[in-house]
Amino acid sequence: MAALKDVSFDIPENQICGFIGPNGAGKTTLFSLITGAVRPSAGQVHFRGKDVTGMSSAALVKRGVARTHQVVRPFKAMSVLENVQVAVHYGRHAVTRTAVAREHAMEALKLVGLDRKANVLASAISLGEQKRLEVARALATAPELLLLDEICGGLTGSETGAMMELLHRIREGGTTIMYVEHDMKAIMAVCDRITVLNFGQKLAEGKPEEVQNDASVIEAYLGKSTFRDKKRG
Amino acid sequence: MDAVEYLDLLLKALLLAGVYAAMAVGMTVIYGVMKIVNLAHAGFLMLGAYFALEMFQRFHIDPILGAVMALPVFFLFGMLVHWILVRWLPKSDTPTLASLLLMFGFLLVLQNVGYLLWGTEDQSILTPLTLSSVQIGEISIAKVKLVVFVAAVVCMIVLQIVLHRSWFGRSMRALIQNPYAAKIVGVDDQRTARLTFGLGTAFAGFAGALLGMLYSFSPDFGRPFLLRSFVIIVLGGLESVSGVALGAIVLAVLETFSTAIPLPWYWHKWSFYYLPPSYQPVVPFALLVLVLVIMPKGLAGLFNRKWKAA
Amino acid sequence: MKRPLGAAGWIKVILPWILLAGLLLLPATHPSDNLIRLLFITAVWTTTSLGWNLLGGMAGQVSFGFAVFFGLGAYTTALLMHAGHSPYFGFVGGAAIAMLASFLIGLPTFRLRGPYFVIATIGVTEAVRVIMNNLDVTGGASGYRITEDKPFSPLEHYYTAIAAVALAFVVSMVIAGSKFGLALRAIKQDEDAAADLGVNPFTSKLWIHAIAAGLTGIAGGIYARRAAFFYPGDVFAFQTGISILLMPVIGGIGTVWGAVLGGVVFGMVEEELVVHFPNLHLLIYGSLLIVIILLEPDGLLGLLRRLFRLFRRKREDSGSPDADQILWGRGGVEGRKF
Amino acid sequence: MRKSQIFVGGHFRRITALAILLGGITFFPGSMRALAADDTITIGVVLPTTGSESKPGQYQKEGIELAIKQINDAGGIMVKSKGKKLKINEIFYDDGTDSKKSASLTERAMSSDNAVAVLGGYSTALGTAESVMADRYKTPWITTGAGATAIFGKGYQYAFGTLSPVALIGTTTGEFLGSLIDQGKLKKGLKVAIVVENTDHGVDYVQGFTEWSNKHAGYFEIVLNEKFELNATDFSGVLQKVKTSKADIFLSDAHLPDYITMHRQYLQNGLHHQMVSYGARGPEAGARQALGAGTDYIFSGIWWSNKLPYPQAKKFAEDYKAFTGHDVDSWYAAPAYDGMRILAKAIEAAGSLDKTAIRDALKKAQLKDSVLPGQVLKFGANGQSEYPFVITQNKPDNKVDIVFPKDAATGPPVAPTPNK
Repeated sequence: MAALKDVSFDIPENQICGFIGPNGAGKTTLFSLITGAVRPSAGQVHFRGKDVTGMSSAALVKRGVARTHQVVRPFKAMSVLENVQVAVHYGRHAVTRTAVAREHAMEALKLVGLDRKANVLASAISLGEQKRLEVARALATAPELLLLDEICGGLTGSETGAMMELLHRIREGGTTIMYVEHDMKAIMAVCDRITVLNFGQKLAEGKPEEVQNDASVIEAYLGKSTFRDKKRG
Repeated sequence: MDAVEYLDLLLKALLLAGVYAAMAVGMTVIYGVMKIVNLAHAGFLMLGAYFALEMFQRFHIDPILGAVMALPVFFLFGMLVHWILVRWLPKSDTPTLASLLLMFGFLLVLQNVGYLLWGTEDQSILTPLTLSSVQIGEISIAKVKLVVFVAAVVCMIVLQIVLHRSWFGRSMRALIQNPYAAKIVGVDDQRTARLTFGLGTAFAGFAGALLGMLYSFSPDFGRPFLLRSFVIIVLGGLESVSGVALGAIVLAVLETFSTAIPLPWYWHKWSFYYLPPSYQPVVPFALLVLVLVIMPKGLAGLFNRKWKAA
Repeated sequence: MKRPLGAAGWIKVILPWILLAGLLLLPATHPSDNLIRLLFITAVWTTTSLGWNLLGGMAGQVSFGFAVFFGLGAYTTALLMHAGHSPYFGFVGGAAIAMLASFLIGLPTFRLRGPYFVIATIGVTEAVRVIMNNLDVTGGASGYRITEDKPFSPLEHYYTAIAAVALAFVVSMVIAGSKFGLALRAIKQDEDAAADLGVNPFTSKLWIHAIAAGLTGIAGGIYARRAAFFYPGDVFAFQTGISILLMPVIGGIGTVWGAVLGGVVFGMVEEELVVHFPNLHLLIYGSLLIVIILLEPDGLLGLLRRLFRLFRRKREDSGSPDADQILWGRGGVEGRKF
Repeated sequence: MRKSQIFVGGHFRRITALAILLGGITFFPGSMRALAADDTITIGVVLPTTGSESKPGQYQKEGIELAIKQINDAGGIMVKSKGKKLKINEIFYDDGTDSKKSASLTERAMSSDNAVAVLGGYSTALGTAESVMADRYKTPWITTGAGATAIFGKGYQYAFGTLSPVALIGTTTGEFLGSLIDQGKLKKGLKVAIVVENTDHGVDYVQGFTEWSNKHAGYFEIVLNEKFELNATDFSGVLQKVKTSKADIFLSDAHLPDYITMHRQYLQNGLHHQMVSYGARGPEAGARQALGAGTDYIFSGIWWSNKLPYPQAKKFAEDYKAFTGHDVDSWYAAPAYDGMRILAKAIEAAGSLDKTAIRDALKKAQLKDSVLPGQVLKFGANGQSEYPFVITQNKPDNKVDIVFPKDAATGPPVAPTPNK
């Protein structure tokens, strides 16, 4: 069974594009296809006019495509600052000097509000902070396109609010965002465009309010989603 | 070489495969349930050989019987090792370096205990049986190889029955196939792990006793067999007992025939070249690296891939 | 970001210099031949320990296969010296060949992860040893002999070995403090996450493998030149490979000082303890390894630090995490967390 | 952290346990070295008494220690420069059959223990590693267990050996088999399969045999010449080749552990040849006990046998039994015994404990009542001694006879060997 079938779309520059769909709709697979973790059996990924299909994630980062993971993966035995520093050193700008890299890393940490935890081990901060660290690391690679995978899962309401605030700021900095989220409210509030996936196929595409009113989406997705959200608590 | 000689070799390879399978199966069950790469396997093999030797020399117990007696003894020993050392390891669904290094440290301890108890000389278990052979036409087969083969195969069959008929076997297989689901339906993973470690050790001791009947041994005896066990379980797909049988046959055949098959060789012109016997020990090691790199999921993985493609 | 160095910080900065000065000046006190020999062999082992630690400690790729590089260093140096070159050129050549071999080994095996990589390296060493045993160019299992016309000078060998240790130490320190070192530590903890930040794990591992192999090759060459006779069953032995691995693991994996400590302890045990108790070293290493895995992942260095802290309870853990990470860092063996 | 918390929780307990371990390993037994008294002669002995060569190493150690005991019981060695007889102080090191340790322990004996000479080096591999140290420290070194010529071909000035060259085993084997052909016991044009260990020992053996065979055309046809790895566990590959080669004679050159393992697999494979030899191995009690009747009729070219008809050889065998409590097993003890004796002679001749003087004396020394074949032990120009080999053959019921050369023979050779 294919996780994704005949999904085709464009991401316009400097927008926040949301992707929604029930569990197993293929959202994470989509990200993995784009960042080279999974090779597509057919089809292509283009970035700024160039074919980047199957390119390794490290190479994509160098071209300006970075992603976060649904399950956070901080380097636990390194400090928060060092976590971000890796990204600055090996990101698009490949900063060599340590002092400069630290400055950039601190900027990224300030942006997500983790600057005060810079010298704490990454294993010692809370899950919410780790989620923010994940975003800060991706951000520190200086991406032109940022892929965010469920960065609000497990966060409290106010944390989610702060995260949405952050996304706006990132976009203002000139970065395009692809955003997968299960939390409907969050995604409706922040996205410029939304694509709905279901069973590996594109169901609808458009502005948030258009999608919200799309009959097929309501029938196929939203009903179930409400049920699922309840179950997840 | 004529047809009879090839037949002779094939027969020898199959007999060898029997003991190879018994040797590797202990490692497979431990890996399957606990995801531990058990380097101490070499130590258990060595202890098994010395166990049979001691039984034979002190109590004049036939080594085959000694090998069977090794099963319960090493079962308890394995559970003890698990209780003292292994259970402190953090649980993991993927093999960890910590577990590998812990078992390696234990191997060093076992080896040193071997040196202290039995010295460093080569020992061998010799009964009238171990030196005689049966002659079938032009083919002669060592009797001991036949006996060892039968013992190994019987034990493998018993293991299969245990795995498929008992609650322990069922919970073991459940843990191998899906640890999460197994725990949810109430499989006691700690207890199963302890029993599994015992079972794996029991088989290592048993196989060690059998190997001790075939080869001479010293406390450093297990290492080449450890690597062969790896080759076999990787070929067999790491977690399946029947895969082990397949892997054992492949390794035994390749090893046995490696020096007997002319290899085409191009140097100005095509010619044939036999691998000198002194290079034969390379075969399992090279195979190990090759198998790991080319088909980490084993032969079964290769077949599955083919089927998927078809 | 400059932080004022505390007393402990100063010790860390000065200690290597004091040690180096002590080692360089030692011959002036007319020590016994045996002490010089002991320090020589300890220095050789410490060089390999530091080398292994780069790959195994910093990048987290545990290899049982460093005997290959040690042996290749030994043989290359010997063959170059036989061809009339200076031994120092031989050491460089040994390093180069070892690095070349590291690429050949790394290209296929670095596709494997964790224990699979470990097992593959075991296979590689065993195979290489058998091949070297049968290779005619190198005299096969009969071994190879280096004949030098100059009279034997223990001090020259001693200083060469000290230089090698210093080189390995400096290389380790530079890498530990560089962005490459940071990337290696990231790879050790999570290869995929590191790749998502732009680090190429495969090439990073290849390069650090090469650097580690080069250092080990130099050590092999220095060892071989002094031993003057060696054979595959000795330099390419599995035992050599595990010795190289045990040193940093016992000393404190992932930390530069741990690797040094491990090398020194190992040298002492091998050369002094084994003389009097020939049949206990495996037991010692084995039990140390078990203790380290189960109780103290940071090895003897971690233990020292613990003892140190026992007397100075008040000291904060993350006073200066950067320096701490590099020098004392909680490396630990992957998978073991407290 | 679940259960293990209980285990690792106690801070103090953990520290204590680790401290004990740390203390244990850093315990530095440097003070354990016995201080040599001024009026003794320090002799270093480096042999493997553990590891795969532990048995021969032990026998050689016993041979040397028997000689030392006899010399000391007689008051010691007369040293002119000191004006009195000095006793020998032996410093023994076990190298564990590890060449790295052989070399470093020899070095240790020469440099920090100040031995005037070092004896030892059993097996070619370990002996070669030690030989390097002799000239480096200008200390006489006598190997009593390494017979490969490669050790002595390097222009070393301080290296000596009491084993006749290994190549001579091959030559003597050729001579012996040739004599059997001449007597009509074996047929001319015998197909010979040679399988040797891949060390200098094996290389020399093959060279010796082929040299004889080339000189005497028509006697042998070498149909197989293969090598195997030292200390192997499995010889099935090489034995398969032997089987395929359809040879009449099976010649091997192996060390003791490999001899036992290989011959056992030889028997298991149901192989049989007209004559079988494992070079310098064959009559060892351990092997005969292990393999029983399977070792009957194996012939071996060895440096010494207790069947030698010399009175001093008989006396040595008796003394050895009284000293160690067991019979002398094969040849190992004799060259070691004589090595120590010739060294004592050289020290006495040198008249001082100066190492170079002892070296010079060793070059000229002759041991006139040697227990070894030929009854006179002396070193050749390259440092290696050369004396004839004896061929022994195992006979049923654990008997051994010297069967060649004729003048030393204690029984007739059995050829071809009966196929049970």
